[in-house]
Amino acid sequence: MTQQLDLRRLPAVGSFLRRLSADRPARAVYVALALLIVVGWLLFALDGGRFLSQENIVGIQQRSAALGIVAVGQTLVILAGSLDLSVAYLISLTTLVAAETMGGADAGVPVAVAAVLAVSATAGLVNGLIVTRLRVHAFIATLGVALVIRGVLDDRYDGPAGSVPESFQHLGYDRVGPLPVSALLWAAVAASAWFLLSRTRLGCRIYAVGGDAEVARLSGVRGERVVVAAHVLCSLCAGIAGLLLASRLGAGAPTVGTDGGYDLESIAAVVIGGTALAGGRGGVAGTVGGVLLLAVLDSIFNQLEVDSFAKDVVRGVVLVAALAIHARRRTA
Amino acid sequence: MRRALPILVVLAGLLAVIAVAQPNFLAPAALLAFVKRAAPLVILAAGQYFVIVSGEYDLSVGSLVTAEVVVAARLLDGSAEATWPVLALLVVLGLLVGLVNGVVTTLLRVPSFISTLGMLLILSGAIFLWTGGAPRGALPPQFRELGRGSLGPVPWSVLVLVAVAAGAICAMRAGFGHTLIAAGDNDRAAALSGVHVARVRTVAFMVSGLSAAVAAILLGGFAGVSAQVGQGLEFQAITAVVLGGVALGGGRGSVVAAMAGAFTLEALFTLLNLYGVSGALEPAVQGVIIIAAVALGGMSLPRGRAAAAS
Amino acid sequence: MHDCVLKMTGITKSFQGVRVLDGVDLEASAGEVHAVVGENGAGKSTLMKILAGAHAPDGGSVEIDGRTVVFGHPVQAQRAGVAIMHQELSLLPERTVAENVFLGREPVRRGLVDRAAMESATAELLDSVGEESFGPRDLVRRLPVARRQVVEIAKALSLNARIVVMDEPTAALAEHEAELLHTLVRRLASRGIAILYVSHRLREILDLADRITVLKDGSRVTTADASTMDAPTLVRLMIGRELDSYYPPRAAEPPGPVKLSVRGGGNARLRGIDLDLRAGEIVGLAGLQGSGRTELAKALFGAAPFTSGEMTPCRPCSVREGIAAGIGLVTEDRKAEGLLLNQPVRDNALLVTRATRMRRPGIERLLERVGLGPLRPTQEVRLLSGGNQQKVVLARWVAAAPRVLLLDEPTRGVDVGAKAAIHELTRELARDGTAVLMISSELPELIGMSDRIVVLRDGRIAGALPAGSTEESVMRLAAAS
Amino acid sequence: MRSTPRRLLASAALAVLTLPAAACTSDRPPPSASAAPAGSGGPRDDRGTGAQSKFFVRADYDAQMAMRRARPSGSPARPWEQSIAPRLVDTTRYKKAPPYHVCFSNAAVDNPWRQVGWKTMQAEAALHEEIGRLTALDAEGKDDKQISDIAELQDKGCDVLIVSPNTTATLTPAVSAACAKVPVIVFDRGVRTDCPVTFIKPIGGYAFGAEAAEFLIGKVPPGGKILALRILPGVDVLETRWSAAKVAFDKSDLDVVGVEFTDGDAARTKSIVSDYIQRHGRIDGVWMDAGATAVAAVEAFEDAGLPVPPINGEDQQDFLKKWNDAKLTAIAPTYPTYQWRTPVIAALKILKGEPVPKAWNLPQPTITQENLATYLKPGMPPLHYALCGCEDLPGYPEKWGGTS
Repeated sequence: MTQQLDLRRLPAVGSFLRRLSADRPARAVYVALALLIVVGWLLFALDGGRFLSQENIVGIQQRSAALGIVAVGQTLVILAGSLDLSVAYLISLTTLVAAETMGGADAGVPVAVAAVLAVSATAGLVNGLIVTRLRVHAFIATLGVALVIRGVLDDRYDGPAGSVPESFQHLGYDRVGPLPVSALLWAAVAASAWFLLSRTRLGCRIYAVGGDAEVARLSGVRGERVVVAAHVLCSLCAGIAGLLLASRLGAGAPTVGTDGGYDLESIAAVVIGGTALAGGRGGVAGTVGGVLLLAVLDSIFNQLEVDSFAKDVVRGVVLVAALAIHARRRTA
Repeated sequence: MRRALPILVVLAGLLAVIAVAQPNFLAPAALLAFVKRAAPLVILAAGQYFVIVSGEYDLSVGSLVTAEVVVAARLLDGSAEATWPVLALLVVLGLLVGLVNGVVTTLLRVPSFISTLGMLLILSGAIFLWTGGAPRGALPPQFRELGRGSLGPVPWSVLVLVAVAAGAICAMRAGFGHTLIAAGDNDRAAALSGVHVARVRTVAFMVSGLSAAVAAILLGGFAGVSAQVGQGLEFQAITAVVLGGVALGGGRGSVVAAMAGAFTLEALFTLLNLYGVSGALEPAVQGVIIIAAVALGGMSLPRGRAAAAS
Repeated sequence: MHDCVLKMTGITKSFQGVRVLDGVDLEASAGEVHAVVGENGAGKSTLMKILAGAHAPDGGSVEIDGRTVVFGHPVQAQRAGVAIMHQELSLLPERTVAENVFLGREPVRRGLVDRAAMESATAELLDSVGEESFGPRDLVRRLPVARRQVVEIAKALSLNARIVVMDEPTAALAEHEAELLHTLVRRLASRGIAILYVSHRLREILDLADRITVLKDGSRVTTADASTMDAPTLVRLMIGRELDSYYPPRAAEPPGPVKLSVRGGGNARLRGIDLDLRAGEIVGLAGLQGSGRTELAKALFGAAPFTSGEMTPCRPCSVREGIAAGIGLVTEDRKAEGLLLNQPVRDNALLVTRATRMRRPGIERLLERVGLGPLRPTQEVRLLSGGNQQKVVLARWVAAAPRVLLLDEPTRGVDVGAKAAIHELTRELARDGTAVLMISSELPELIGMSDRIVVLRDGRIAGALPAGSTEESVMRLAAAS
Repeated sequence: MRSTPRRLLASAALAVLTLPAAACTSDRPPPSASAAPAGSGGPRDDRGTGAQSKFFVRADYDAQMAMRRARPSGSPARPWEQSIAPRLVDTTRYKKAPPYHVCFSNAAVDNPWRQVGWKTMQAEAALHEEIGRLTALDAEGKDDKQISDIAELQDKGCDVLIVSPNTTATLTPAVSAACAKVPVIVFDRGVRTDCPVTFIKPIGGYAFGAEAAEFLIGKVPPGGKILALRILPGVDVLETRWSAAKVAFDKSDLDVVGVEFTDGDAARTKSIVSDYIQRHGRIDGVWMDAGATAVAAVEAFEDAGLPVPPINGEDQQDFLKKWNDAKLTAIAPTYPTYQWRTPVIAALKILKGEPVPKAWNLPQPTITQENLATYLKPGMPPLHYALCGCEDLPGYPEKWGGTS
């Protein structure tokens, strides 16, 4: 009978897609992405390139993997009604932890991965506890933690350090057909986060706490734990991105996170994907779309050899326009 | 004033510690030099305060400062004649950027974190697109007088700071200030009492833009044209304001406290430098102190309110 | 009816020294619809909140199925089988129906949320209450308000609640929507659930309830079978006192010129409003919750303007135009729409005059005028008592010397002394030539204060009554259908 | 009301927190990046220059010191084609018929030096008809993006790949991978592989740092107080400059009173110099690892009403103009932007099968009082680099932001 009910209420076709985008706002970003791909294809054709060439597709994936992983983590904290500005420095720190622990030896890889995850989980825990226990606004709390990590970096490192064994570099460079391993890693992280949000209690509670902390409390949800968990998961994502970058770079680099602008760019990708900055609405599907949108934009910029300053202008306009459109759709 | 008391106590303490390490610090000349150095950040913090107390953020001030300096250099190109018109233009540019920030935030309902982040990207890109990647031209001595010169023993920038501070305090005491705080505290109630919430918030962004213009004139004057002049100033300004006990989310805190917060931050830099915590560990100490300050500030608030603010 | 599920005995509760409940007894049996009625401030909501674990009682005991229970948190009450449907719905609009129903108790299989189980269980729950217009995967945001209540009910059912508390469930519903809800309530009762039903709509109570408990001033007046009751009796029991004499005397002179006039005013919630407010006159606006009283006040003020019809001095007024034309509104929800909680008294009291750049009166004299003379203007408003907070809001409008003042529940949550002061002030303003429209759910107050009473029902004006009308006549107009 | 004492308490706590934070860090050994303690009471080693940078490589240092005295081959009028002690490698296997598709992976164009260089390279490429197309990707200072860019360029049908790496260590794997497919030319910063056909660079950072330090040692009387200003730690090309200067200062009688990081920020530089003037009464010489903020340092002395001590800058016009106008005792070692022309020239040589030096060391002129006038170019923007070698290129000076 239940089956019948489901069939009656939801057409079987599209039900999977619909569930995938439990965050409906994600649709807008995919429409935009599709349009951009068409535009890109046209521009490439005019410019004498092939947009859908394997190289370009691989390039788009390679460029978006690290940002994508961080943005997935950022999605979790933003959905929970918080924010993380410390990811960029944390990424730098974790590349160094990874490369130094490995020290170029294969044997070091498992230890290094464990160390990176431990370091990043600790950072997330600290972020989460400062936000919930000390009740410091997430903006200031994570900015403060970012400064602390920066101090550690400045104090201990003055350039790339450590080295990553060949075996670990497969993570950053290998690919399966048109799919780079890094993109598969990103896909795995995104899928896990999607799974977490839609299929675990923690996921449901992240939405609840971000949506209305009081309603969540009345339903017996312990909001503080949820926020801390979201911060830990976000930092773990930053740690994974750090591992990926370490494997790409072959070493740890104290500025790779900030050079990449992973803090503000990940937030931008999340909100372009339709997740509300205030929390409680949105999801990973939108974020993946947001990251891909930025990556396709980059790919077009690359093909047209656009000046980096013009890129910034376009990115700024895209960001504001995307949010204005989301705001309109909300009220319409 | 009462709300500014805690941060003033901290500031006095820091200045005392600096004076212990460097006894001549409290001499008028050294103190004036300190105020002169702090002036741009204090002015930016005052501007940022208006935005924060109305319940928003302005992340665009740093790149606006850079843009202003670069525009001035390119337009003036080392010649003095156009100094006054260009100064006026910089002020207009600052107001205009604030206006756009405000309109996008209030009318298009884009969260200010994002609208001003977008503005940051647009400004830093557009300005170098215009100058071809690096600053061009130069700032003539006449332009630089405000940031570099002094009237008798008192640097011009200190006088500008005094004027800005007086203006900010007056504005906050006037009807505008009260409606601004009202909008930040409870925008619904304010709107139902006849406050034009969108307008006062937009004006707050314009004040912030204006403060960035003034800070740019002082910074450009102090050190000349550079592409890095505004880097990171937005976070410093926000930090200073929050350090002054002003709550993110709006409606709480005074402009005097925000400016005192900026002085405190500058004093902290000086102190760390003086004790040899130069470079490396400075950010770490800064980070810990900011979190601690805000956490302690939050302790005196009732539970519910502080939880809502996070 | 013999299966007593709930037994509350001698419940006592005070807030800041004011006794809100005084030894109240209440019991409910399985399968019973037990209505709790009383005027505003009679203590109904507090009693229900104690039952739901949101407040702890100062004295008395709660027994469920014969066992004494003590709740420290709403979740404990839920576990014990008590579900409450709040006046303000506690749902997450961005989540699906199923997610809301199972929030905090998501079914888990092998460590994962079993969505299929959750959705099919929700579907069954919806089915069992005959709900077909939406499914478990729909977003709550997309549902009309009436349907959201069904979600709350489904949630209560999913808790296997033995006792369901419904606090004014039909307040925001139109007539036909309320009918649907009644069907639902009966169905729940037929499953053996005890339902505590709080409502102001007497007719619906008489139709729906098996037993009725009447509260007055924090005490129980009676509990009786609904079949033995009729509306006049109920009203008499609820009010149960002579019209108090402490209301300030009405104006001696006839009202002055029309200060505000509406003809055929309508919008999404209102239809065909014809209304004149005259200088020196206090018009009482009566109506059940959800009848459109607040909406009318906001339409007159310009916060949610009329979209059709004619209005002078301006139509459609924006808030600022309204204020400029001399219209003021004291909102119903003081905290959300009235006060700047973190600001001092002075800034709150001068907000309107500052925002509209009117000439400002001296703060001392202003506070004196509204009876806040001894208060320091620098004191933060959030630290004041409810009565003083309300006086601060009033001061804001007194400062603006409005020609028309709209008061939406001006004495809600205010102690007796402050109430009298507010009444006095209101009459004084009228005497000085202000046209006053006063909304109140407390009929004695409305009747005591008003020179004329306009009754609203379902967004329309149901009729007008002269000064000194009886509560029964007002109720009859307001509740008739 | 109740909150006031608590706030005071909070402030007091904050003050207490601040003190030990400052106090307990004051006796730390200076951080590895050799930032010397600035406080007069702080501990310091004999020279105040701190520990030697871990970037210091003795052999490279010695090689560069030798090159400073060497005579480059080729025409002195075209220094970008000159090379010092070239060891030519055969390139006939790369020989191809034009038109050529030249690809360039650029680390960034985020500072004036790279801006001038990039414009110079574009102009150089435009000179040659054999170059059918120049495809350039800007990594915007991101290592990860540059790695992707290099991979992407390999598939764009490039005949030769020029790389200006963002960092040395991290770009090595990507460059190694590219070597297998196309001839690679690396310039400015190197990579840790010798697979590129040629690596182009001026003599290098040690030479820069030593040149400036030796000038100060010559001009400042013994015992004079030197302030060393560095942009930021950890950048190899800058670390080498300081480490060579440190070697020189350690051997001298000069007292290095401070080594400070300026972040390349003019305002910060000026503040730091003012602080040192105030703290030490006078500063007798200023060493800088880059010229961008030299003018700000000079102004700090001017604003304090003091004569400007011997100082070094770089070949940026604002410094040269200041030097000339204020009659400074100064020197400007350079890291010439004309090196951006060389990779294009090298690319053509390689594709034509002509031999190129494996390590193409360009001469690295120093601007002194004697030749200052030749490098002073009124009409060029203040941040223009005099040694762009671009004066003979089409579009000069407008393309570089100047006026003729």
